Amino acid sequence: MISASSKSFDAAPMIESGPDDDSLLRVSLGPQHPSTHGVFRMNVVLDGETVVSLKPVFGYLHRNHEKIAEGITYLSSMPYTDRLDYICPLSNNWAYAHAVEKLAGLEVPERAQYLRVILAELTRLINHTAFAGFILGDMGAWGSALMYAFRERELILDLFEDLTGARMMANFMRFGGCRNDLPDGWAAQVSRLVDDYGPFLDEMEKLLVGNEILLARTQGIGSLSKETLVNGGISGPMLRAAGVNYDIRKVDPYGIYERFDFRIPLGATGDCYDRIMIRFLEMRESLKILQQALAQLPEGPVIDPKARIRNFKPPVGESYARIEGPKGELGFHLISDGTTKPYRYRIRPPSFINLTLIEDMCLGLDLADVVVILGSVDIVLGEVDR
Amino acid sequence: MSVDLETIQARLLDVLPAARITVRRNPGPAAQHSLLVDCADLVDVCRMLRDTPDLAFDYLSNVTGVDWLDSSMADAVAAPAEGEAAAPATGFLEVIYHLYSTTRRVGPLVLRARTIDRGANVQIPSVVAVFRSAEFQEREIFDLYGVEFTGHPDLRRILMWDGFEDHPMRKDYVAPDDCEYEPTPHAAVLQKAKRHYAPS
Amino acid sequence: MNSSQHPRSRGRWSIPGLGLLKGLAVTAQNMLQSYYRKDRMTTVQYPEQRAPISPNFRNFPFLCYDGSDPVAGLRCTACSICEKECPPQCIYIVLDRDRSGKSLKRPKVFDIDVSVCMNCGICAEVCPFDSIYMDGEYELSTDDRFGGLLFGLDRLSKSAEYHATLRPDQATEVAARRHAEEQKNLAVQAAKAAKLKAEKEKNAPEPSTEGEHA
Amino acid sequence: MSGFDASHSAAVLWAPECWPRLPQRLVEMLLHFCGAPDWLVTIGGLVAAAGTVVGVFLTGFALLSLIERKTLARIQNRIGPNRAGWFGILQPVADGIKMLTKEDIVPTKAEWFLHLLAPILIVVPSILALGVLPYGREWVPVPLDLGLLFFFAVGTLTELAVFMAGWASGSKFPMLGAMRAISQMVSYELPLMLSALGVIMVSGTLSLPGIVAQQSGFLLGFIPAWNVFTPWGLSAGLVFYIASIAEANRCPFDLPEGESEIVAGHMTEYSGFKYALFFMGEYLGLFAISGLGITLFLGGWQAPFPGLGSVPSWIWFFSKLVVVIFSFLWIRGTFPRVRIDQLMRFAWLCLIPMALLTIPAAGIWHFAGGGLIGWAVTVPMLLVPWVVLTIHYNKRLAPATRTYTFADS
Repeated sequence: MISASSKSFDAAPMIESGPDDDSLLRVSLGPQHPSTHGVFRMNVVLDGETVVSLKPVFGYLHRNHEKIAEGITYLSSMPYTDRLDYICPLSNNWAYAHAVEKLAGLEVPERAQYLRVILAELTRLINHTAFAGFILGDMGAWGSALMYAFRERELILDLFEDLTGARMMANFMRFGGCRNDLPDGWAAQVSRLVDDYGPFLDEMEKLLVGNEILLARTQGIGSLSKETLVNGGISGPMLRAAGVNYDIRKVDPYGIYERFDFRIPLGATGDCYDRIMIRFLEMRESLKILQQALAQLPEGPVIDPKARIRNFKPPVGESYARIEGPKGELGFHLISDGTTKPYRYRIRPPSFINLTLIEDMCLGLDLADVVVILGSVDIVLGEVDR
Repeated sequence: MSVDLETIQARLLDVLPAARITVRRNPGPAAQHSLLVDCADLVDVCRMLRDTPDLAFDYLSNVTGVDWLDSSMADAVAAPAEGEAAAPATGFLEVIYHLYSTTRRVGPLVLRARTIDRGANVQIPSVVAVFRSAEFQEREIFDLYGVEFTGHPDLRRILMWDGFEDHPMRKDYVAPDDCEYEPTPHAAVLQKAKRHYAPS
Repeated sequence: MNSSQHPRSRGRWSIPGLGLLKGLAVTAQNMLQSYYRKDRMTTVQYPEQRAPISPNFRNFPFLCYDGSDPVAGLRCTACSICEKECPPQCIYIVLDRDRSGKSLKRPKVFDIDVSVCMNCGICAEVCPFDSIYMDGEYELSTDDRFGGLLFGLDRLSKSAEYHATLRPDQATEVAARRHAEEQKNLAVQAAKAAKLKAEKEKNAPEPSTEGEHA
Repeated sequence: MSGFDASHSAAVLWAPECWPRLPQRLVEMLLHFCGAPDWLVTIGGLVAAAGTVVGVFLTGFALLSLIERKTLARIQNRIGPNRAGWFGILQPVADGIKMLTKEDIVPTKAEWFLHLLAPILIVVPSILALGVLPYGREWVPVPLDLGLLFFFAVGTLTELAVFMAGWASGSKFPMLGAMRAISQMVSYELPLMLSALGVIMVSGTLSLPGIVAQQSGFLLGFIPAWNVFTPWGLSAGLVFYIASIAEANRCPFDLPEGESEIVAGHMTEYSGFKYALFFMGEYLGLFAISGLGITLFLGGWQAPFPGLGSVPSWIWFFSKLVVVIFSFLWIRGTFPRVRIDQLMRFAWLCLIPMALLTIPAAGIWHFAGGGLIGWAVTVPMLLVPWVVLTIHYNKRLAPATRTYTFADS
């Protein structure tokens, strides 16, 4: 395998077509391709079926969310964050609310903090469950794992609908808390779901983890050195699968994560198999956090009564805040000029930056591996292209 | 965990005595102060920050581009120390880097680099050779703001299409008016489109 | 950092094909259970069956009016706060004025382009007059892409009773609050009127314009 | 088979056993009474017999396309098609109408003639192969003496058609699919044929009805004397089963189609009814290869239990067919796809050696006359290589137990 560290950055700019040789086959994988997770495209140069060069092409879903956000109020950007990584809207909500709270120096009441943790961990469950289904689909399993994943995901989405009013486009977190309080019996429903989720994970692991075809397809595929991954800005489960102990919930605790007892699973090789396993293990830790948070959920207001909804103007300044999103480090960089609209609104999208090393991971492997590696990176195009 | 900027500034100046590095204060409650680094020293500073064992800022998390049409606002957000010269009034583009250390678990260390103006002199050296994670982010800033990163291995448009002319995130960008007919209640878009297609 | 072997990782000498057989067992189990276990078949057969709508469910906004007259009872005062806060800018309001140009505190035009609306509910949240709420109706498909998706006042105005069927708790709370405010306003008005009367006996008391959009 | 046998009594003709041959008999009778010459009667009867097979399996194709969707849906906890007609029974009709009314697209860079020929060529060999299978005691549409040879000879045409489709499309993904198809099908044809050799040796005939007849009777009075219940037969049957999945391009060996990787492989540039023909070819091929497997290893139309002689034999054949095809669907609903190099390695390092080993094992079994000696020699002879391969594959697949650490901070 060609390792990333050997790649020279001093080389002449690579043009899109890659190596020039008539014996090579140039294939455009996407934007209309079953396994690009949306409208993503990779210009792949193949020697037989071996990848010689791979250039990702972005922007098919680009809507310049950052520019839109500069023209509307702070609160109005909140629903747009739902549509970044539409698999896990509530994490995005939290990241944005976190950044604005840092910018304006707002406090979040206790109950809202717990609520945020519960929602973020449920979102992590959704994302990792769906991930397991998607990657199996990428490997050609005819959607069984995906349907099981979606079956359980739907239960969580139903809970989201009861709480926030929408399955996916939650728009729930507010600067200084959350929008509304829990409906009756919601917490009990969540704890029932948490109890049922363990058996479901057992079932999924039985279906996937020991499967010889899956082992053969994922082990030893797409691993890079720890140093390369850190240097490439990779974050989230992908980084931890390689054994780098870097989880923002522990490293740079936000919310009330310090209060919970949970562990960070770490892999050793960082190949696609480890990436799948790390996500399974992370879901079990999320269940632990959920159990603790539900047991400790205090009474009280869910939003800081002093927080302004209308005419919200943070003081002049800037803030960069990040959370451990299900896909990796999700950061928001906001610059305020003291008006109701942000001067600069920048998202640090984990999916986008995790793709930085996609070529390094795929070089020398088969076309079929490219699809698996792309699946293991776990991208959502809403976030990649913004 | 926050970082002590004065110490880092001193450490950097020890090794790179010629470098121009100043501390900028963030007036907001976030209090994320930053180091303004001269373009000429940016790559050396980054390499120093990454390779010095007791600094070990090995993780470049985020690269933000900002368009400061009004320089006074830039100074308000990142306030210079007393006696320091104010930013040139012509406006400029700025690139902000957020660095973390995965081993020491500190951060963010905020670096700022500024272009001379918003017109022809928009070059900033690329840090891709030090931090690979800047590769796509710098391309994005080149695409949306028009900052030219010298030494970037593959500086192409990334989000907009290749034939696109302008830089849409700039504050003085004027959106094209040849959009499709969409009757929003505001009718602003409609009127624009009508104006565009009107026989003149 | 404590090291632990994941209990489900594969041993060196397990039988190859065992993982495949386990997978087959899982799918067979799911297939059989799909015939008798409700929680396995989560699909709702839509036109015949409908999933229950939660009170928090939101689709497109509607405007609430009191009483039976959708024009006179409309709570909206055309303050345009929702128009400003609307993220995709899909609300369009024109204030109704009388001949002299004085505000009538009601909208002449209130359009929502639901083809643009993203169902976020921010308009309902920021409304200080309890006027705009999110509807639960979701079967809105139309073959008119432009006109059929532009909701005007006639289509948006819905009664407070409708709101009460949609979200009983919220509606009761709002009604109680509005009633209290009205009482308070009446009291204030009465006090003011009394004060005016007492202070300026000679002037005829003018009808107050402070009265809220009742 | 030659001419009309007037001595056939009406009772035999109307027996359930003979129902599938009714069309043939009726046409023969009709032609005979109309005074047609004998050769015309024969040809007419054969056409009717072929028509019966085509009719049965085209209906089977329509049903299977529905049953496959229904079964996969149930495996995935869905309901499956249930809108077109009761229980979705009209879904194949709806699909057919849709396919027929779709635009037929031929890419500008395609070789239009080969592009047209490929989907036809993929259906024809499957139908030809279906013609020689014995479906019942009385129902062998074309009883060839070299039926097995004919089956394999005709079966290789499918490869040609797949490659033709891929190459003639003049596009990249189909080309990749065609290359995959050639390497895969050539590799898997070998174990397929080699595993059938043992059966030929033991039965001493290439005639498919003969092979079925050889498997008649019951061991110890209740175990059917099918080839699969012998050590060499089990081994060969397994190899045959795996190879037939690959030959039929079914999951987990559906690499030429490789939906998630190369879009639809050789079918990428097809639309409308040509596209539907590929599916028809796939399903008919599935019927043919499963039918052959049943004939070779599962006793063909033989009843599985003693004392069921009154049930028409073709019912047993089709019951077995349903079971085998369900197993294909089940596998499709469970497994991910293998990679091309793994596929090739599996064929050359596992299936072909095992298929070769079954040949001497079948010989020993034949000359030992079954019995204890046969078991004593052939079981270790086949088991040891299976175990060795097991260990080999285990090393490849699980180089070391994965250990995951947990960080507390």
